[in-house]
Amino acid sequence: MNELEQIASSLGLPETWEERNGSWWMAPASLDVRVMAAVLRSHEARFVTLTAMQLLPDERIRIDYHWDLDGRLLTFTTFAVENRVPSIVDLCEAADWVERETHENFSVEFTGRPYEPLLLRTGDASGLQLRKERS
Amino acid sequence: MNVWALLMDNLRRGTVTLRFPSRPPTCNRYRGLVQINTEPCKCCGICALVCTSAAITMKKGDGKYEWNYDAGQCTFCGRCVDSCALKLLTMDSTPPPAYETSGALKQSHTWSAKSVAAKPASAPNTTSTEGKVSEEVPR
Amino acid sequence: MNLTIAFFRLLLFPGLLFAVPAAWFFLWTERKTVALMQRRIGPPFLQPFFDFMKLMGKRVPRQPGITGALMSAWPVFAVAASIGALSLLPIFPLRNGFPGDLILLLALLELPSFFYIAAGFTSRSLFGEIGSAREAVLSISYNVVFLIAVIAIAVSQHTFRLEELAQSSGSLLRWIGILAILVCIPAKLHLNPFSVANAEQEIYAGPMTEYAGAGLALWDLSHGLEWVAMTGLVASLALPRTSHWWLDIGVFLIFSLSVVLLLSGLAAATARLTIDYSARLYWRLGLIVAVLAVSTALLARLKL
Amino acid sequence: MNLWRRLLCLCRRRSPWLFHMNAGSCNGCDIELVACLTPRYDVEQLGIQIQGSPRHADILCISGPVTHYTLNAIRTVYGQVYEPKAVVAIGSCPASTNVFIGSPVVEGPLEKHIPVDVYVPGCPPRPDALIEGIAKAAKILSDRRRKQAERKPGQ
Amino acid sequence: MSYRVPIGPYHPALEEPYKLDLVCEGETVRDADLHIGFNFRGIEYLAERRNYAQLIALMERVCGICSNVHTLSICQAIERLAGIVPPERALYIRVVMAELERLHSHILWAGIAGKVMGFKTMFMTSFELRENIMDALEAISGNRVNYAMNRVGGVNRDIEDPAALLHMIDGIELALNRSIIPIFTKNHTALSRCVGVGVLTNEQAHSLAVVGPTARASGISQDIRRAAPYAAYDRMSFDVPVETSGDVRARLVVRALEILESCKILRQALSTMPAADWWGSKKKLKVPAGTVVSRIEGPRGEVLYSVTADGASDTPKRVRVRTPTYANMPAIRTMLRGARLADAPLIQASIDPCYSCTDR
Repeated sequence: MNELEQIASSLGLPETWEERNGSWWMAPASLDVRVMAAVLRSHEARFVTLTAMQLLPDERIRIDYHWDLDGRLLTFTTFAVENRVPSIVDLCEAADWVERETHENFSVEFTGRPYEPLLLRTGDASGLQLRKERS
Repeated sequence: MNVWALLMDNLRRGTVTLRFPSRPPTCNRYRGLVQINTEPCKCCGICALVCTSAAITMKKGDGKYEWNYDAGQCTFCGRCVDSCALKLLTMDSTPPPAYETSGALKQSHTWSAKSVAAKPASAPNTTSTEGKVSEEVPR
Repeated sequence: MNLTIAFFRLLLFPGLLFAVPAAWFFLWTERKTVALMQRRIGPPFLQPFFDFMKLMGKRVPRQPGITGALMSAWPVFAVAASIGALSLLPIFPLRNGFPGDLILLLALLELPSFFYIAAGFTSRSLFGEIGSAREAVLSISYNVVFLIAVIAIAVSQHTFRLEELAQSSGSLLRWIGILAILVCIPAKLHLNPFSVANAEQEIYAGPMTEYAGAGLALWDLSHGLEWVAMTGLVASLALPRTSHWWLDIGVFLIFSLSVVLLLSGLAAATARLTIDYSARLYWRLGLIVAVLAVSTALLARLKL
Repeated sequence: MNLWRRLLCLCRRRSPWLFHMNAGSCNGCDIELVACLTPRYDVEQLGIQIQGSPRHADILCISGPVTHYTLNAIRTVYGQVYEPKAVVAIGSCPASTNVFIGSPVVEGPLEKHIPVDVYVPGCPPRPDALIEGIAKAAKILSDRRRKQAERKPGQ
Repeated sequence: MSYRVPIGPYHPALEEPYKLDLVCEGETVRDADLHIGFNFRGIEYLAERRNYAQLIALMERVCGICSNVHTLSICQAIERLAGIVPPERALYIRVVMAELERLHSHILWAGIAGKVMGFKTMFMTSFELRENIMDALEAISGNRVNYAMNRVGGVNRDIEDPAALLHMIDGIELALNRSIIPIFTKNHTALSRCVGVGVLTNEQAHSLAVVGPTARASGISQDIRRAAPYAAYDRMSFDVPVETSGDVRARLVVRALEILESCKILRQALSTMPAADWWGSKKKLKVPAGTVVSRIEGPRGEVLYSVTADGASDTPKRVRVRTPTYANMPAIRTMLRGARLADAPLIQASIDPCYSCTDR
């Protein structure tokens, strides 16, 4: 378990890990996504996916980063500051597709990366919005 | 066993194909078309609530209950049969027949609310399927 | 070889009237054998005929891009070439062919694959071009073995007349030549280890992708006729000549059928090879057969 | 000429070639159609073959709830299959968008876009039900005139 | 000169529509780019408008081959959120259904790989063998493909006669060891199509974060059933086959060994299954607010479900589905670089793609 504390300390986060429903959650007040990606890649963690959700209309989009550290599922919860999140594509190649899909579903701006339409959504303006205002 | 031995073995064991008109038997748990025994039904609507593809729709109006079932819309998942409290829905154990005009397998039953209140839940009698079920499976 | 006999052979016995049903029969045998080897029932007996007639009945609209005059001519040429090759086979009727008819037979056997390649390019579909390029590479590689084997047999018998070839007694070199021809047949007929040109999974139907209706029917027919022509060539080279003509035909049919069964078994037992692997295989095989055949032929020639 | 017409109709019924199109299906129906080729059902006994290109096919088998991105592909392929042709809708999805009812990306039942001849209900239908549907479509196909008047969708 | 070969939406080698544009020079592929989205049905959009009973039937239709994977994962997620523990026998039945589905999915893949390789006989033999499993599945659940076995808090049906199932499993294992595995791994023509084709090295597999048999064939020993056991997997003893060469043959061998492992697990599950009640909780489902993540090991790899509920309405607020093919598909581009055009369909089939899973 010390590896988890190691990660939390190297990220300089005051919060502690919380084990809930079989996986480890961390909801830091402010989190530099790129530092998180670099630290976890150095720990040989595997990037599983990121979940974007918007529970109430015109509320900030919440993004959960899921990582798999040899069997344990770690989830970092962050919020997109005015729809803008730094991209981690150059650090972790596996995040490419899911960032493009989240951009199309929630029009969240992943800064610092090129965009081609991932899912064949050329017709629709910015894809099928899962945002609450749209539906 | 290499490929040639497999081929010779196949030739020796003969074919396993079913000649066209005959079909493999279905077990009694097979989930085919949904049938309803309308007599004791109190139109609680749980089957319409549980149906994920809106195949079953119920209407209650001025003493009349109406139960509509569209086989084209149905996904044969069996949730309605399991969730019916009075166990009035059953599923055919034979595969539904192919049909040519859309909506051919639609079923709709209307019965008056009074008949339900008067008669206790007697033995399920033969259901009157007014809906047009397409003709016998062509052989 | 006057005109009437030529027409008789072209239209009646080894030609049209016998060849087309034989082609359908061979196609049916191949599909049925493969099916039975996979524990399936397989198609009914008249299936190739049904396929042919149904395709004839299709209404193919005249689109300039797809059904140009040249494009619909290729299958007709292919069928004609195969029937021409068939009529030259030294089987039943008056058997005095002309000197050098073996060379004409080889030419007519090569024409269908040439038309196949041309059809791929004229159909202007990308998959047609890829299929034709593959067919060209494949025909270069298997023709080396095929032509050398036939020439070696001809040289060892000092004759290019099919008639004398059919009569002469078997020698070791003759059997090696026949074996080499048998090895080339799967590539020529697009059978499974070398069904690279019309690889359904990779490039749709290769050169025949754009064909539909009558064109496709004729291509299937020419494929069947190639079956009959190749097995006929092998049978006429390998079989001893008997006195009665009907015995000849019976032995010819039985031998061709056994060749078909053998090749269908090979088709069922192997996966499809890639184009470069099969080309390498034939070139390696080709060199051995070439050296062997030419050297024995020359030795035989020098000794006499 | 009646004999020629009857012969053509017989051959059309005995050699129906299929082209399968997946219009956004969950591949349950596609695998059941592939299972029809296999030894236990073996559609080749009816002369049925699954062809690689729509030009070679007579019957167009479509499965899936016609998603927005496969709609124009369906229309073009329907045009590429030459007359006389038939359309078989496999499973409940093309008949009525099945469980995906209400999704903005699903373009509704197939009959809104191309005329459908035979519906095979089921999610997924069993391979033997599929073969029965295709055999029915082959029978319909054989009665069609060679010069098919272009049928309007939904007829 | 290089030209673009579109292995287009509708191609005989593809079971489902997706576009693979190959940039080739002659017969070798230089680069490939993928276009997906043809099977996009907006399931995550629909999931927010279905109540918990309908949600499970909807999630079953995400993919036709691994339908049980999706229902099991969503049921486990909701059970963790609502704090419901299914009865012991229901956990065992879930393990049996999951392994039966892995059996038929892997044998299906062996058949499709044989078909794409041009090896029609192995396609027919594999599917003939698979029919036995489909009959067993239909006998248990009533439908060959969508079993509708899982329910929040338990299962819908019981497995009445495990003896017939055990007999079928012995038949499957015998046939596999006798004909399918030896032929696929020793036949020269099949080997020439599989060895050294579509190689994914260990580093590439790590950086692309591939999952399931594709990762295990490139030397990454990763299996959610052992790392984070769910249902009754912690009471099963099985080992995880790993190959290191990372080509199509390695994936074939890994899947073949996994089939044999599944048979082993099925025998253990069926023999030690407790004879308790399997229906589970009867009271109405009450889902509190919160977010839960549940992962299981599907035939193609790790499936992740993230369910968020707000505790008030009876429909979930957000259901996120991350399917294994979504992680494996970008790896196709690296495998295709430098491959032969003839091998492109086989390489994209070797990761056992399921596009309806990818597009949701």
